[in-house]
Amino acid sequence: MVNLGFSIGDLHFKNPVLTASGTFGYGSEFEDFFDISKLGGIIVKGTTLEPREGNPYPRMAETPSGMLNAVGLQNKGIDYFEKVIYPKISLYDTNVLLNVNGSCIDDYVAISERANFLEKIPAIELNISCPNVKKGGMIFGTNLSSAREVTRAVRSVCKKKLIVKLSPNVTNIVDFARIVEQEGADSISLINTLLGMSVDIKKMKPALSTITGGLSGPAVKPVAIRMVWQVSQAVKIPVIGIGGIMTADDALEFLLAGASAVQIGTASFINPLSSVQIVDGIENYLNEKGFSDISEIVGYINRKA
Amino acid sequence: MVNLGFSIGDLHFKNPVLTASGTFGYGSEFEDFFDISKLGGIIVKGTTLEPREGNPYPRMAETPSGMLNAVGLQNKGIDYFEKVIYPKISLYDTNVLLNVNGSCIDDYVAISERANFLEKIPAIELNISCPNVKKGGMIFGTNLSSAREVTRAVRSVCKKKLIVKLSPNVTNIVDFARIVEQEGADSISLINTLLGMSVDIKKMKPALSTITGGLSGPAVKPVAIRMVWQVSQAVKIPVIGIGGIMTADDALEFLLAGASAVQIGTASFINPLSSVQIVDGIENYLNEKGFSDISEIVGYINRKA
Amino acid sequence: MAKRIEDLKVIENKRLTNDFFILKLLSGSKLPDLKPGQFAQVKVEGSSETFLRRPISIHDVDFELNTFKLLVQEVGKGTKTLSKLEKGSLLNLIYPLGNSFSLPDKNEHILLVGGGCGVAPLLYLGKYLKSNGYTPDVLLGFRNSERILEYEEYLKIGEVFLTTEDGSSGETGYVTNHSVLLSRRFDRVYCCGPDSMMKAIARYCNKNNVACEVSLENLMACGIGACLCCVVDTISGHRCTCTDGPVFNIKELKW
Amino acid sequence: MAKRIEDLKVIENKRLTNDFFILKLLSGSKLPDLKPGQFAQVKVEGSSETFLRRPISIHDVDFELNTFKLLVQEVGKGTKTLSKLEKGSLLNLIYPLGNSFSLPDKNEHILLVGGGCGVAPLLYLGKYLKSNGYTPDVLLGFRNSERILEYEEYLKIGEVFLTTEDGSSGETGYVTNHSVLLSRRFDRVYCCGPDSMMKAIARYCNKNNVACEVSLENLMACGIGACLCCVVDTISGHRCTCTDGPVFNIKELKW
Ligand SMILES: Cc1cc2nc3c(=O)[nH]c(=O)nc-3n(C[C@H](O)[C@H](O)[C@H](O)COP(=O)(O)OP(=O)(O)OC[C@H]3O[C@@H](n4cnc5c(N)ncnc54)[C@H](O)[C@@H]3O)c2cc1C
Ligand SMILES: Cc1cc2nc3c(=O)[nH]c(=O)nc-3n(C[C@H](O)[C@H](O)[C@H](O)COP(=O)(O)OP(=O)(O)OC[C@H]3O[C@@H](n4cnc5c(N)ncnc54)[C@H](O)[C@@H]3O)c2cc1C
Ligand SMILES: Cc1cc2nc3c(=O)[nH]c(=O)nc-3n(C[C@H](O)[C@H](O)[C@H](O)COP(=O)(O)O)c2cc1C
Ligand SMILES: Cc1cc2nc3c(=O)[nH]c(=O)nc-3n(C[C@H](O)[C@H](O)[C@H](O)COP(=O)(O)O)c2cc1C
Ligand code: FES
Ligand code: FES
Repeated sequence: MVNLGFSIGDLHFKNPVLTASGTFGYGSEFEDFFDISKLGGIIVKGTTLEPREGNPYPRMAETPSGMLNAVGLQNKGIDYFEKVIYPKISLYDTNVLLNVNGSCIDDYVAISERANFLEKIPAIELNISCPNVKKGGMIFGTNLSSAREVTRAVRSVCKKKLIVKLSPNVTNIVDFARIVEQEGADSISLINTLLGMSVDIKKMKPALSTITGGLSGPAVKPVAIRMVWQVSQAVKIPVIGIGGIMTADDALEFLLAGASAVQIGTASFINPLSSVQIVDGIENYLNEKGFSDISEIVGYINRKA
Repeated sequence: MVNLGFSIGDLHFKNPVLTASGTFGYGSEFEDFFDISKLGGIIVKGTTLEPREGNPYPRMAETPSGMLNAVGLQNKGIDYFEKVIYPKISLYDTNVLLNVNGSCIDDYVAISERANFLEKIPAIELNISCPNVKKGGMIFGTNLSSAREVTRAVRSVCKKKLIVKLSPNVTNIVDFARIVEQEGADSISLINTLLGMSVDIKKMKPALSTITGGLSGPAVKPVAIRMVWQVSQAVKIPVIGIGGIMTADDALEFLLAGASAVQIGTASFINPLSSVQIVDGIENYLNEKGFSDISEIVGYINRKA
Repeated sequence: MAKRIEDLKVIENKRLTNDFFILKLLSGSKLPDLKPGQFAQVKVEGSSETFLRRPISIHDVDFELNTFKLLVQEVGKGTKTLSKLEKGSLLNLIYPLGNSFSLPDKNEHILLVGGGCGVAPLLYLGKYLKSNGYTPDVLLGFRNSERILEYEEYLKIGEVFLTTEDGSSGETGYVTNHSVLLSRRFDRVYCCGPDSMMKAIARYCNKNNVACEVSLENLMACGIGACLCCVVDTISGHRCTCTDGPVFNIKELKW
Repeated sequence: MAKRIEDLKVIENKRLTNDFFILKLLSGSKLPDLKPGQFAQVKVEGSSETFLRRPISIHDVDFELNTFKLLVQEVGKGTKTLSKLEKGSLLNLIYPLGNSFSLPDKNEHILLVGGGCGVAPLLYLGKYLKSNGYTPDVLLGFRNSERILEYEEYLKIGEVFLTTEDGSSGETGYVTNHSVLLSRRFDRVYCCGPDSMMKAIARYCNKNNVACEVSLENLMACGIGACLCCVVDTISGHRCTCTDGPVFNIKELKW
């Protein structure tokens, strides 16, 4: 039996496979397919203080080995989450994490405070990298002092483990990682979507109502692995790799490059079973290669360098 | 008959399809397949003052809808180019452009001065965005003041048209575009490759000898279109779009988003005829849509906004 | 009904017209309770240009043989690949997805209206209504007589009225021009087709105070309510076509 | 010889062993002058995971019928898709690519050494030599007797010596362990196989002052000298396997 567990501080995850925010709904959408509790964790939809309608349709475009989305944080707000979603979701025997979003620092702080009262939520993921909202989101994740400020403000109120989710749309990802680590983040997750765009040449107009949107899927995987590799060498806190992971082989690339865990996003749209199959695939790999603990392969490619 | 021509200042191109540096050799590699003179232009391999061996093998990895390369500007140097390549290549009845590279500003200046003597080369493309060399390259393209300095220095000696090729690995591409325009660039080309990475999970080591490399191919297309759209609205000089163009439909996305012309890169590896087929495809589209001049569709998506 | 992900066997791939074909699929186990209006998310294998699944309606079901049909129009890369599927190959589906048409009240006079590939969900709906004691009228619109789909099948359901844009069969024009809309009084209309057609029918129904449900098409990534990409504007805000739809009462829509 | 890009017809797809198969391709026009050692860049259609072409050696040629063969080992996504190609389907190739084995001097005693899928270019080379008046010896190495490829074909060329790693046929061990290397004196060796095998043979040849050419495998993007991805370290610096190779004299290599 290999040990697949990993930890953020004293918070234990039974395996290193989580589902990425905005791609797994609230878990219930996938209950027909498999037992959600088999996952290391699930990160729920991006949540804001107030309900949001998101961006106008069309919000999605298919691209080579990927997709663009411009959902724009549609959600029913933290009140609804607390009343309707939380009671159901806290029954899962796995870590359920809240992905928190805001238009300004006060929003982020307020929602993080609310999260403190949700006993069964052991950690929040601070999304400073959503490319699909006019205010907030990626603006925090692409400016060093804003990233510092919002992390500091949230850290000062947040009693949960704090994961900060970084934007890949920056010149130097390591700078952002170091800053959020300095400000007390317990973990870093990356990448959120790359800012992209697609044109409908028949209609001669942008494919998305918002013109630009967030690129996800296998297309972004090489960029994501590169950033995970850079960041994991620069910080001491665990790094969670995200971006284009479709199979266990993909997940293993991230782990070998330095990620302590991974999140599965777009893959769940194409194969709803992918996350749980990746758990099994990682276990098989460790068995075949003769490792007994997942930590033995984390950052393996750097060891011999 | 539709007019496919476009111009950079007084330099005319017969059509808006060029081949991207480093992906089309010196043209002769493709002579068996089609008549090179049918293209709007060809941009030769990245050239440096001294011969270079480039990076160790392996230098290539396939990725979803794309590839990583770490060639690292292997070339035989400007002397060899002048003596052996130039006489042959100047026979093509199309614009042949030199892609110039250096480790420091002096290098860039020296090679640009040499280019002044090459009568049949009407323009140079200043590559400040190669991610695969330790010195120079992308370092210039990801730092605003370096980008300014090198453009200024080259502009002051360069008697040819000057195209500056930008790196996509930056937070704000528009800043770079504005700066090189201010410093006298006649045109901007983008994008060069995205910095990416891939891991060989069987061998448990990076797929490339250099660990990271440059991502090209359809995977990067949405990012490239987005940047072309942003830049073409911010500058007055013509923008040349590059990144993942495989078909005329892809090229048209760039043109509609604001590119005055395009470069075909990785596509030529898979279909050596792609560049010339794209010329035809663009012409067909204009005919079908009832346009008589390519300029009518450049930036079309912005006109109605 | 629980959604499932399953490899189904293609037991028939029949070309109907130049661009329409029918796939008949066999399940290895007992079919779930498929309802009219529901759809499947179809994985297009071996096509480097289709990354996401493609939503396709349930066209006809045989619960005894555990088979059902998809009626597909070849419009792009994915549907082209599907059109080439050989008998015996496997097709991976997530199904059944979405809500379904609501059943009419007793004794209502019903009209099914379909155009182009919008006829897909209406055949199963018609058969379902028929087996529940209704005899709906059917109004179908096509571009020309060569593009008429499955006319005989609809004849089994009820009286069939036709329009073609060029007048090569039935009345000339769009479905909304058909005289039956004036000559008969309907209590309920079920409609599926191009947006413009559904909107026109919605106007007719609103004007004449006829209950009306339409089945919407929309760009989908997941098809199961997880991505929120497939929204439609309703009087209660953005709703997902894949879970709150694809069938909507026109009173809910901001049309 | 001019390179061309062409859709060739698959007229046979024959499974040899568990993981090897042969594709026989028919050209619609007269074949170009294919030389032993040359290869083709094969486009793998309908595979979403193979973006680049795959380099495969010319295995055997029939200039009269305008057909040639590829001997392929199924190792990954691309070759798996190729293994499923049906008779009659089209395969897009860029060919002929690369240099070729150089012809021996008169009266030289020649040995062909191949291992695993490295036997692919050697069959055509052997037949070519034979038709030019040579009778080369052939030394082939496989993992076990079940993995022996095309033994009968090589018998037509000359005397064939075998090794298997498990001793199930021929001598036990690697090709470099075979007694013929001691018992006979060769003037020239042509070798293709796994790197480790080629390096061992190169050592043997260097030691015994035997001329030797090897055919290298390498990761390729373009196959035509345009990308500079496929370099190998030679005494004159980085050279492209696709244009300066795939055949190299071992004296040029930094082995
Ligand atoms: C609930 C639902 C049920 C459907 N039922 C059927 C059916 O029974 N039979 C049938 O033939 N088609 C049906 N469709 C439409 C079908 O999903 C699209 O035609 C298909 O996805 C196109 O795929 P493609 O790869 O061939 O085209 P692409 O190459 O992806 O695109 C070709 C064109 O089709 C448009 N398109 C792509 N996806 C969709 C989509 N999801 N909805 C509408 N337009 C789209 C594109 O904008 C483009 O103009 C249904 C759609 C939905 C949402
Ligand atoms: C000049 C030349 C001639 C060749 N001739 C033949 C031949 O006649 N028959 C044959 O079966 N194979 C031949 N090969 C090897 C063949 O190209 C690879 O096996 C093939 O590209 C693998 O594709 P795949 O998609 O199946 O594997 P992938 O899924 O891409 O990879 C599977 C494994 O194969 C390795 N691999 C991938 N590409 C290559 C490559 N170009 N060279 C070596 N290893 C690779 C990968 O590293 C990986 O470990 C030749 C290669 C070269 C360079
Ligand atoms: C439709 C969609 C919605 C998303 N919504 C959110 C969100 O609400 N919050 C967030 O932090 N990330 C969101 N993301 C980003 C993903 O969590 C993930 O970082 C990204 O998609 C890259 O991973 P992938 O390539 O595996 O999908 C969303 C992505 C998609 C495709
Ligand atoms: C193998 C390879 C070598 C390249 N060499 C150069 C180079 O020497 N100079 C340069 O400016 N860009 C170079 N590039 C970048 C391309 O010109 C182009 O900007 C990039 O590949 C994106 O376009 P594509 O997706 O169409 O390939 C190279 C790209 C590849 C794949
Ligand atoms: S398609 Fe994902 S929510 Fe409807
Ligand atoms: S594969 Fe491109 S140069 Fe050899």
